[in-house]
Amino acid sequence: MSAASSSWQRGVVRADFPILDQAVNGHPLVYLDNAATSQKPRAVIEAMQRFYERDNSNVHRGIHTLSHRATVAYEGARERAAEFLGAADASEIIFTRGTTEAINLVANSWGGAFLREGDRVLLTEMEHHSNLVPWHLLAERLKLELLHVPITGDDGLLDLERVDGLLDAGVKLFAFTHVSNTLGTVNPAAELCRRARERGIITLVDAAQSAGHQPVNAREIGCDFLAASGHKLCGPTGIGILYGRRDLLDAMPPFLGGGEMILKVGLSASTFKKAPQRFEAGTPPFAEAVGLRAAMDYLDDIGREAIFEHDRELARHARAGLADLPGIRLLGTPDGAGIVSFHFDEIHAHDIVTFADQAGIAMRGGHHCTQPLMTRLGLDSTTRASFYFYNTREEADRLVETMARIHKFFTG
Amino acid sequence: MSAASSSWQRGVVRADFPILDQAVNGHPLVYLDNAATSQKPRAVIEAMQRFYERDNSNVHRGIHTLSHRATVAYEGARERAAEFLGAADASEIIFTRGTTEAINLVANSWGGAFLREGDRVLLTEMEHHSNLVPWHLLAERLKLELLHVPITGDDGLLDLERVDGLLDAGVKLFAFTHVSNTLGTVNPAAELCRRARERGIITLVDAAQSAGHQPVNAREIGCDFLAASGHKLCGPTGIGILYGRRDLLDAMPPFLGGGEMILKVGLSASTFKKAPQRFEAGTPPFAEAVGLRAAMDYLDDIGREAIFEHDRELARHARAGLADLPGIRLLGTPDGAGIVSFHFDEIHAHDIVTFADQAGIAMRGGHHCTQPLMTRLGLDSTTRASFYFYNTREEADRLVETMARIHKFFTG
Amino acid sequence: MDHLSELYQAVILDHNRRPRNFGKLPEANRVATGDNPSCGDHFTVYLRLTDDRIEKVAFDGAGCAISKAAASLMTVSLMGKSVAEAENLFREFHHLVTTGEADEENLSDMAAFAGVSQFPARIKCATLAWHAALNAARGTGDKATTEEPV
Amino acid sequence: MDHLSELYQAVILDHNRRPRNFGKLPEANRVATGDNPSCGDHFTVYLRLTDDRIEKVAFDGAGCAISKAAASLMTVSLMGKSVAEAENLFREFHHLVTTGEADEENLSDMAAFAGVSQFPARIKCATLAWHAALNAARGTGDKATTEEPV
Ligand SMILES: Cc1ncc(COP(=O)(O)O)c(C=O)c1O
Ligand SMILES: Cc1ncc(COP(=O)(O)O)c(C=O)c1O
Repeated sequence: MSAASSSWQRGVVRADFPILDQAVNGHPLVYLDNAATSQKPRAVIEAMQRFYERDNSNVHRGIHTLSHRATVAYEGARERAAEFLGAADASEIIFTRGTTEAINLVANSWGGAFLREGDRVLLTEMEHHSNLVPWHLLAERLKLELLHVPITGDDGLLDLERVDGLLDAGVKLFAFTHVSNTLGTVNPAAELCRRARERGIITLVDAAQSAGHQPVNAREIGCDFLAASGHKLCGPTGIGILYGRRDLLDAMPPFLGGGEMILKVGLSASTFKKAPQRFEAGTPPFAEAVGLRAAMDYLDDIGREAIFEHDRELARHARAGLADLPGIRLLGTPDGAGIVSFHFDEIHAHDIVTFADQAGIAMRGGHHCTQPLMTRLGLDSTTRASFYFYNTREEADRLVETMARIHKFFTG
Repeated sequence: MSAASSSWQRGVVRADFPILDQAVNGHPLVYLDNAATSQKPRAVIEAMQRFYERDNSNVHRGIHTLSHRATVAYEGARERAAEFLGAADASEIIFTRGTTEAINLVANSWGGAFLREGDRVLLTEMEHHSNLVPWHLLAERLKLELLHVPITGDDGLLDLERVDGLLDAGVKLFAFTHVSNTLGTVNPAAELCRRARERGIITLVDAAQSAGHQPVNAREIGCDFLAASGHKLCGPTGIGILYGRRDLLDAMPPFLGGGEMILKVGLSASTFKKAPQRFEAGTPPFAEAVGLRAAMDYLDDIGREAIFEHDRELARHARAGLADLPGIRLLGTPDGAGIVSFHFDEIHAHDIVTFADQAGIAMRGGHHCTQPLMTRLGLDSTTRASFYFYNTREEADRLVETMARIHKFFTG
Repeated sequence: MDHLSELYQAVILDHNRRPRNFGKLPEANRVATGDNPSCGDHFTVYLRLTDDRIEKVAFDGAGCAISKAAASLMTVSLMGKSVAEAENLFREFHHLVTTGEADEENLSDMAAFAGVSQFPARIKCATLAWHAALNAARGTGDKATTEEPV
Repeated sequence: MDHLSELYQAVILDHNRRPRNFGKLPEANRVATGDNPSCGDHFTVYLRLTDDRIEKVAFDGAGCAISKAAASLMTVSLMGKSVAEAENLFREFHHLVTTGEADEENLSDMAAFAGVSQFPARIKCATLAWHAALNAARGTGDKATTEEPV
């Protein structure tokens, strides 16, 4: 591991996160709900604060000094995002509210223009609702058929042997998650995109769980679209990123209409700018872009390889400890990302989460916005611990001890 | 005027705005670009900072302590917004990215479900692109016809005598701006909504320019929908508000699909929650909601009546001074809001704005996202000064002096 | 762990482990379901209603300890009540779980749910089966979800 | 006001007030327009091109002092140039307005635009007519807008 990673393991990075330094229900906070949203380092909070205190002004439309500063900051964030996600050019980066809006943008704009009745869209059984519902809505409107790559079992791996056959069944678009938010499965995105590309099938990668946790390079993955959320990668809420291949974006009709995205507006018709402006109607989240940029700098300073190794090492450690508890059902594989999901036969996830919260541990229990996956696993809910680089081995130990106590409390 | 207003005139409120205390191009900043975006008081910046440092967690999905705090903060902001805009209930408030997304939501969801080929939508000649382009896109998709209430001339008033006739021409929806961002015209929203309501026509009020500048009460106005942007009312970017009458919202299909807005998701179909959740797919801008709430509190502490009087008083004062300059064409009426737009025969708005910026004055020149209005006025662009409660009479004087100097520079 | 033992009182743990009136009710003439979409809890409540009186009540489904015990204790307390009495009892129960204040005489064993008021995120759990039961009793046939305003 | 007098040099104010080659060109065989959607500036550039040489050039339209003077000075400098020379000249001009550094011999009067580099928001203005002219010369017929990548 790099020098950086060993220093953050000694707790240096924790000092960058004011929120971690608090007691919850009388215990030091152990924040293990990172798959829902990450915490923010001081550098991100202060970048936005500084922006509001010195440079705030609407972007693009103005030529006075503050407006110019704001525009430079906003477009600088776009360039940084292009680099962060491996886009060929900043014009391939569209700022959205988050992953959800990014996927809806593709479904509405690309899907609305290029899909026809009877066309098929391939998803997987492990998708987040945000990569299911937009396609449900589109399928209903256009009468599309949705197919799903199955998972192999509790290990939560995609059944790769089924992929080619499904792709060959007349599929036009293949949208899948890079990392499962429930199981931690890391899907072989480049391999999946290669198979789709060979067949001329457009791909969308939901990188909500990967972009801040491991190196993600859209060109290396070879996808056509990729979506991510700022708030899950140490950035603010209210901003997300859609990467889209330039030639695809240029061929797509607008998504929302409004200021900033037009060339000429008459009373009854309008013409539109090129990407990315075409897809950014209205005042964009420019202060959030400043925060997001600080977050990307912060993460790359630590190094996303190191983060990935750290997260999954904690997850493996927690897994090993949890495996000894009676009646536990561990989901996903030890090779996954820093996410551990599990189920106790006789204890409901909500009771576990409430109990853990009383011990200062923040976790999530429920379907994690993956109801079809739950159905597939025959479960209503799981309990999930999701790690990030500021979590420690001691925190993973506290998780295991607390789960042991809970088990005793409810069954003993 | 209230005690509050006299104290902020003595410069007390200025101290709340760190950004105003700076020199631009060697001169104290005079920020007169408030119609594009407002500046943020320390209370707003710090509310978000505090949230990120203590309570940050994703909303709704979690039951641990931080998640509960974040949910209470987010839903508390919704209740505050309901009060701020005169909604009957918090469930009538949907958080969007801004006015633009709010109008697109209505166009797509309500318009998509309830408008049919040949239906007519009434707009006005003074609309912002954000209240034009969504209707252009919808009109093209559904083959609607768009009508426009004309303005009477340079005074920029709606031709009220034409409204009834236009409404009677088979109009299903009437969408208009409360205050013109280019001219400062304050439209008689309640009267316009009354006329529409008598005919069973649905109304949408674009309150982007009014919500932070004067008391705005959706129930008193009697509109069906009302849209506003946080960043124009001392709040952060990345958040806006759509007010919608509960019974209308309940009948509307989803806009975007994703997490948070569903009841049940299967592999190929989903069912949806009621409003407002149905319209808030994905992680919402919850930290921004905390900032927005602080902004609403801040504004109502000062009092929106007082703000309105202050803004328009400065505009009247500036108008009176500018009127003496040779070759100037003043647009709008002295009875308008705190916005002054003007044009010099021989000097282009961009040259004026660049010159003013060198004197530390931030203004805007261009079409202000109202191209059809520009066409109607026979102009390519205007120069616009827009005031807010932290601006002073001295700043209005500096504007007038600087315009006099510019005029001499280019023509003398 | 004080709050916790208040939340998970012995009677709650007991009803969670051995829920009463659990299962279908073949002679039911009113049925309604209750869902909590955020955690997947789901219950069905079966009523035998005669002349506005609840003669028999049962439930099945799955959920957390709080929601299951609340459903179980509810079935015990509803047996033999009129619909109006059921509505009143729910009002008291709702008051209890939101404020922690109980009128113990009416609520009897259900007073054990006072601790829920310390856990605002769990109030939905305690009331889920109740919403279903009242929908069934009122004959509205609506599906209760925790997303509906209480 | 130092930066300002650098930006608005006498030659620029003069070309703004009395633009050269302003108006349509009836004998033009190439025409292209340039728009700046954010401020409404719009110009049309007319070229008479013979054997890859610009024999005549004119423009009309409306815009700010910078864009209008730049268009006017451009027409003067393009007269008689080959398309390749025009492309080179634009590269130098672009270098000038973005960096402030000039090779005065080629640019002659256009060196007055060095001050634009201090006003990044105005670079678009200075180059608008140039984009239209080059589109016309290349015969791509595209509409130039300031939104296109340079
Ligand atoms: C009247 C009016 N409507 C709509 C908008 C769009 O608001 P936003 O860009 O915040 O979506 C604006 C501001 O630019 C406006 O002035
Ligand atoms: C895999 C995955 N996709 C999509 C989303 C949606 O992201 P957001 O809510 O930020 O739009 C999430 C997070 O909730 C996720 O984990």
